[in-house]
Amino acid sequence: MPNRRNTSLLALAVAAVLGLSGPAPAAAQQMGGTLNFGRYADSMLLDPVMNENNVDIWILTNLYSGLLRPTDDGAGVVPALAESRSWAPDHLSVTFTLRPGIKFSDGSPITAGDVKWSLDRARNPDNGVWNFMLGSIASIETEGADKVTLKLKNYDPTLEAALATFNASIMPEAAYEAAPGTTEAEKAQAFSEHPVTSGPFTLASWTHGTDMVLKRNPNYYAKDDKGNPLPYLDEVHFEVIPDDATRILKLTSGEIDGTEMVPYSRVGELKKNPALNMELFPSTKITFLNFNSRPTVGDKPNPLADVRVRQALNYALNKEALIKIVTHGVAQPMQSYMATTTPLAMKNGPLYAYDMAKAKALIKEAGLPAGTELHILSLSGNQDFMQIATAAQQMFAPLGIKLVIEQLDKPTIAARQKAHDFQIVVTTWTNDIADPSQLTSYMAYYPLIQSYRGGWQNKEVDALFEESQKEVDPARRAGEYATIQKIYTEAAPIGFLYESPYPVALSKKVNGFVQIPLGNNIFDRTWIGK
Amino acid sequence: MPSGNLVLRRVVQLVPTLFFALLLLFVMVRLLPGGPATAALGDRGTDADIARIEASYGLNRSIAEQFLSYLWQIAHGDLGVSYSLKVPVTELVLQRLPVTLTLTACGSVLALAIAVPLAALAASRRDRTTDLILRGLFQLGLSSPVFYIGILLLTLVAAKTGLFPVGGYGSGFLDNLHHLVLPSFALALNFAAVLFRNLRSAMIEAMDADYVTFAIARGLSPRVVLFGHVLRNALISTVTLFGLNVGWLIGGAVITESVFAIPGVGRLMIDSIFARDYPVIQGLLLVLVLTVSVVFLLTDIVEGLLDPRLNR
Amino acid sequence: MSAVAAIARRRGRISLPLLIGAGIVLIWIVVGLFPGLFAPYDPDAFDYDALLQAPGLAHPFGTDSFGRDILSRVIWAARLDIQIAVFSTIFALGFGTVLGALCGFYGGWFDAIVSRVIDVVVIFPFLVLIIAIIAFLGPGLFNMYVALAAINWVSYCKLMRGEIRLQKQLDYAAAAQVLGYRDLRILFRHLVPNAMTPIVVFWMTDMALAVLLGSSLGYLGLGAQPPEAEWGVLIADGKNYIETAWWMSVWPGVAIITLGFGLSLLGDGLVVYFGKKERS
Amino acid sequence: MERERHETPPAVLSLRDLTVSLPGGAGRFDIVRGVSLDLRRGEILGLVGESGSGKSLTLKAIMRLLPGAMQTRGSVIWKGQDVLAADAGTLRRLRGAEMSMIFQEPMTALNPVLSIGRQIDESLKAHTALDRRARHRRAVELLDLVGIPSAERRLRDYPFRFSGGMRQRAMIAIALACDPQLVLADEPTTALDVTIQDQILQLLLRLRDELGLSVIFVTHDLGVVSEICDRTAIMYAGEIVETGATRTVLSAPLHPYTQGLLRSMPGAASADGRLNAIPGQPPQPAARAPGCAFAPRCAMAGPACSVTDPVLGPVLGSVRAGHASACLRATDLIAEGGQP
Amino acid sequence: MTPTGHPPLIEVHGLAKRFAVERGLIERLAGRPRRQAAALDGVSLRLEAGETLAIVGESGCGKSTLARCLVRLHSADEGSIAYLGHDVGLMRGEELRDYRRHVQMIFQDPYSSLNPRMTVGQTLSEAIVVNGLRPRAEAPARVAELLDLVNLPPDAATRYPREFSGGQRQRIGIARALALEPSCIIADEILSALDVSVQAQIINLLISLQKRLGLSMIFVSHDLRVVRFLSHRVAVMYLGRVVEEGETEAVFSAPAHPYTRALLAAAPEVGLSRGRHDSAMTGELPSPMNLPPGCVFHPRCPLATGLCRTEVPWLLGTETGRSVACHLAPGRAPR
Repeated sequence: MPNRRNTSLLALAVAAVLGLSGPAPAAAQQMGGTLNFGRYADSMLLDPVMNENNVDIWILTNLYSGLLRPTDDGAGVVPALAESRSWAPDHLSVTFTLRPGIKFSDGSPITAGDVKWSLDRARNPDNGVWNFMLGSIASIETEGADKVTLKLKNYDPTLEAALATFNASIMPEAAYEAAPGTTEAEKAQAFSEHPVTSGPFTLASWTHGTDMVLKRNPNYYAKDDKGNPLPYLDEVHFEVIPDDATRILKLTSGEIDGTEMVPYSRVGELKKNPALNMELFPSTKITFLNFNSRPTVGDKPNPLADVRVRQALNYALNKEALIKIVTHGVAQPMQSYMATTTPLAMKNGPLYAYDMAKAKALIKEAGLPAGTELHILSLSGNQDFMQIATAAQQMFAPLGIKLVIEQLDKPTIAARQKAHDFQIVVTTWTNDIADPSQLTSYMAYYPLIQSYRGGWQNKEVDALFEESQKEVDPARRAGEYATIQKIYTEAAPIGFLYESPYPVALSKKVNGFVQIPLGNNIFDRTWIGK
Repeated sequence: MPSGNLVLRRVVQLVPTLFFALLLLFVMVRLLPGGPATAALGDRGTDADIARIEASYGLNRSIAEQFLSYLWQIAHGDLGVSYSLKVPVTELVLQRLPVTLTLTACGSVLALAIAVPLAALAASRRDRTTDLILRGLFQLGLSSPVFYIGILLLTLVAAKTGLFPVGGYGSGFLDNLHHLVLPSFALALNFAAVLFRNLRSAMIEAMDADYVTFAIARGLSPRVVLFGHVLRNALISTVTLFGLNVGWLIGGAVITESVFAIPGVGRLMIDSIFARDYPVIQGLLLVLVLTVSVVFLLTDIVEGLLDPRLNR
Repeated sequence: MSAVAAIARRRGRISLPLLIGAGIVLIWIVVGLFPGLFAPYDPDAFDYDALLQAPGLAHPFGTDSFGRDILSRVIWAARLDIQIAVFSTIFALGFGTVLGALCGFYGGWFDAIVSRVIDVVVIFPFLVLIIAIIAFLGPGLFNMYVALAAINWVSYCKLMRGEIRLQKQLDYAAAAQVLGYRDLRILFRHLVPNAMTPIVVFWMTDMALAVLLGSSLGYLGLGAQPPEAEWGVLIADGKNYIETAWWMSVWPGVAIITLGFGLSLLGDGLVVYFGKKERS
Repeated sequence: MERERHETPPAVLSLRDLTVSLPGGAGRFDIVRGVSLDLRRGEILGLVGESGSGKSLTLKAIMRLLPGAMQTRGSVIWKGQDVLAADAGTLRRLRGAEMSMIFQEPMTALNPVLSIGRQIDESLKAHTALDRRARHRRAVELLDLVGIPSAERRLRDYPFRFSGGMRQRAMIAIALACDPQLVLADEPTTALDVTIQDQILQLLLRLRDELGLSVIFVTHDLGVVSEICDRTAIMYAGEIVETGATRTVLSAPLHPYTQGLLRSMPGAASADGRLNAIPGQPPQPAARAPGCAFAPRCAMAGPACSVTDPVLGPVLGSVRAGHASACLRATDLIAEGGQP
Repeated sequence: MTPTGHPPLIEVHGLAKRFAVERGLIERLAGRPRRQAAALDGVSLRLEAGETLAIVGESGCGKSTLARCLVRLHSADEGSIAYLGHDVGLMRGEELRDYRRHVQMIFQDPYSSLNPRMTVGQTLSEAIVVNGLRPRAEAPARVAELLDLVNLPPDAATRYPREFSGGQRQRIGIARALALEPSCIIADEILSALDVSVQAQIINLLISLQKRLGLSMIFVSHDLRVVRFLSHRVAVMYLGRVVEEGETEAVFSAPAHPYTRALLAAAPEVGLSRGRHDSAMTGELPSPMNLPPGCVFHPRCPLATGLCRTEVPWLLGTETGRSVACHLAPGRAPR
């Protein structure tokens, strides 16, 4: 059941903040200091609305706050700039009340006007690629300096989750409009180089492709459980080091304090390093083989159009072995097309347990001739993908299938997927929003991008998804999702592989860092000990 | 002194060369599969998003139209704005090019510092043990891939001894140089081997030349004979070789940068190709091509200074 | 072999470097042609029970993250790397020398146009251009050959053009003309064979460079595509394990260096060989 | 005109048994064999031979300019000092300052990338204590001496700017920079046209007279020898086969080889309108048979010639002092009148 | 025209050849005219059948250029070459090949004039077979004949040029020229790289060949002694022009042009020790790009008058059958 009462969120918020802080650390949090963090790639555009990439998103959450924020387990939301919200009885409008006295980093107050302006900008269909997330909003009204009401076209069960994502960040209208530039893109560009922020940090300096320095925002609203102002750190210094080995060398030699995207092959070794904390944060990251289910690819018939072939491939994939080889045992087999950290995901155990006999039988049944060639696209330079492709090649061989690997760069793969010119692509996915809808719209729902460009279509799934998007009753929504997942699993439009954690290696002196399942790096409660 | 004629001719020749290079480049990058929008959005981009972004870059126009407006743009000294990094290409280039040039320069200087004295030593001990050992060692150096040497240096020298930083570029001039020691060495090794081979045979040739016999017959000291005659003349071919290899050297710098995580144009180049960041690819290649041309010109001038025969 | 070598040495033409170089290259060619005879294991066979094993009795060079035998992979990779050495140079060699010969012989507007094209190509940083072309064509060995051919013919063309222009000055070329031979006979029967020495020597060096380049591109993921073992790819595979499993990347590196070493020794030896032959 | 002298001054340079050998297939073989010569002050000695006869090597051996692989034995006494035994420092003092060398091809013997002035200057710097201005003055003086017009300007020029004759003059100027007393000239006019050759020969004669130079002049042209040399030594296969006053040697040769050379010159044609060519080829140094090296080509060779090594020495019955031949049958030649 | 009415074997008339000198870009932009170096300037000559004509002169006088023009290695800019009355400059294809068969050349450098990668036999039989003189099967016999003709052993056919001495290589060059059974041989400085004793052997060979085969010969050389010995007539060249031409003995014993005189005076002679004397000729060759006006020899001529500095002297015949290009030549009235 949706929450129909007008709820004061304040009490909840306090509890949440306490909870978020986790078990109280033995040592007292240390204020100040600089954290040096090695990134695998640099951000491109630090605008919540106009950005297109994770590399932006994961920094943006440290620069801006929204009305709400995701919980550390990525499954729910808690208030951020908003103090309380109340849904109208018809579920077609919701009113937020802002915390009192909150300010942007330049000291100007955060007003309801800023909120309306920010959300209007974020849902403008001409702006960026994320506007659909706020697509259910019909209009926004303000009342006084601290009340904002969102009027909806229809009830949207994902709205609160959407308001906790990066593109619903609250930005200062006046400062933004003062930025130079005539088009939205130019303004966003100019402002993002010298932003005025509402999150824990501001941008102190940024050399594109090299390094970026975030500085503490003294006006950040949040406080820790002892009432100390957050964040603890004075500065976060990001250094861009694309080469995995180099990044790790820099960490072990103490040149940096932490790094993300540690290759799984190094996890075991780093775990043994007494100077380091090798963290594996639960994530929504799933890795799978995206199948093209269309009857033909190019002019040739496509064996993958046959559900039995897709199923056979799934049975032939030895997930345990893959997890051992590729992730060195840190991942777990998929139980749905969603990671188990995604709300409403099925958790009934691994799908398509390795069974070569079954796989062979299905292939025989499908009448696939021995020596059939299938092509798999793998992102060049991605070791994990390459290992998966190589392993798949071995695993499909007993079925008489010759898997040809093509290593391509990202735009080429994307272009070929768009042109439906592929059979199998090694793919990963991470949720941006604490809700199954985004992922489902991409993977299972045909109309958006033909089920991840794979061309698989099931009318029932499409109908169920559309229904779920307006479903007021959480239990019924859960039911709809259960059906979708069941149908999807049986049709096997993908090769189910594994879900894997975010491997982050940190120096032992770094405390309180968390990467939530949506990928956001949370630095506002990070502190440096000793 | 080199005649102004040579310089002028080089510069005039450069214009059509640059034009065709640019045209080739412009068409080529646009024929790459996928565009900047697919590069940015990857497999998650919807058709509408992709079309909207490409239109915002003006990529919905014909290639000819795009090329003309690009030419117009460069004529005004504007290299455009990066699609992916969203900053002016000029700014990027000014930021990255000095890094690559410093690396290339350090590599060259190091290569010369290694190759010249050892080539002199080997040439003077022609076909004796010292010469054979040196030739063997440099032959090995010539056959060692830059990336492999880089990895070995990183893990064996930087990580184990802690004397040098593990990749990156640092801040401040001295820190930069400190960061560049190992990369320069990795880059220099191949080049030093090429220089050594060339210089050794050029010196042997000079040693056998009549003018050196004449110099010895005039009772000049061995030092004057070596530096004033043998090396002086042998270096001309080294300068030529240097000019010819600058393109290679920059290529080596690209790989070195990617191994050592140095934020130079090399890495930017690879990133930009993968991001289909047309303005950056074009701008960078334009600048690199200009750099190579300038080096060609400089080597021509230095050759002219070293060898007056070229200026007749 | 040794008897032939002894005779050849006695004739004073074959130097030690030539012999060693030819020996190394020959060994690699034999290994590359018949990898099955030398490799103890199937190079692609996984062994989940022997992941990342250090060199030992069962696996002299150790195993990789899939439990594959490194020695067998290095041996099978020889086939590919020798193929790279030959295929990435042979087209440039053929096209470049013929074009260079024609340019050097006829000169004129044709030569002028080719020279301008060469100007455009050489002004690009070599590797950057290769990477751009491969990005355009897509990664893979075949495309790498195409990219190398598209650029590398320039070196051969320049070299041949210069050589032919030199040879053309010599009296035997004039003699051939006076004897009433047709242009193509003069060019290909008389001038080209005499201009081939530096070309062949350069070819050896170029093959050594091609192995380096091929492995560099393999390392960057632009060259050979797995599962085909290629030394550069093997090094890239092992890069992440350099501190835990050094054997994964060290052996293929040694292989690259030995083949390159052999080829360039061979090139140097040929200089001496041809040089002596011409002097005597 | 042979120079008249009342008494024979002592030799300034004496070669005794100078032998140059090279390592080869089986041990070493000699390419210059037991050359002994005396050179007096102010004398021009012609050293004549065909290519490969060892004349240039002899010259280089005197100044110790041969590559390390070549071994030199015997002695080269310059003013009482054995050059072959001299240490490096002494050698450097001798070279350039006391003895100097001129090469056949000035284009290759002059460093192409250094100006003429610079090349004179470095010689002066190496051997004199003159300051910059004095060295410059001396350089101008030298170019004047060798007859290069507008010397001041030409000093800055590079060798390629000079014509062949001027280049040869420039090289002579460089060689003479530090007033050497001995000049070793290695075919200095072979590459030149006859009119220019004539100029250079006249220059050498003038310099000899003005500076009192002693010159060893290597050439293959008997005409040139006849023109400028006081004495002549004929070399064949690494040995001196005949030596004596130029006029004597050329008008009454006492060695069949010298005779053959003179006869094979056009202008000495036989009755049938053909030249009297010497048959065959000179021997390869590595494949020398015992006996006289010329025997296989010699019309007069007797059985003894292919067994006994002839020794260079005065010929019994020859009236000319200082005329020596290395022929077993030299006396027979006198009988024939020694006519070429 | 010869008195007999027969066209001469080769007649050269007013031949001129200029080589372009590269202009710098600045010069080109400034629109300065193309600079040229004159190698030949109005050369006229005649060669009768069976005759040896020597072309003599110092380096840079154009004698080699003339030789190369005669076999069409260069094409002349002006003037004509006629072979038995046919204009060689207009010959194409088969006609030109036919001409080359009749007029062959021997080159100066015995080291570079043979293809080092072909055996002597290959070199000779190629010349024979390509020109269709013998079927391929008969070529070896003809090769043996040719080798015998130039006094080389029969086993020479299987060997490479590098295995021969300079003199032997020059014999191979002669054999190659003879392979085409020519009526005329152009010998371009063929002795200058050889030792005196070998020169004599080659000269003897030429003389005997000429006798046996009835060859005509144009003998280009700088060696006055050889020229005097070998040729019937001689043409003396200076800076691209013929300055004197006539019967060899007449020219040598009574040179009419001051340059010829200077040349003869400068040549060293055995047994003619002149001691120190003033050089017969002072100064150096002017640049061919910038020829002096009037008589090209006037800057070096001890006798030059005002006329010589302005007027080009024509090559005019004298009653003794000699042609001289000098205003001061005997029998010419000074204008």
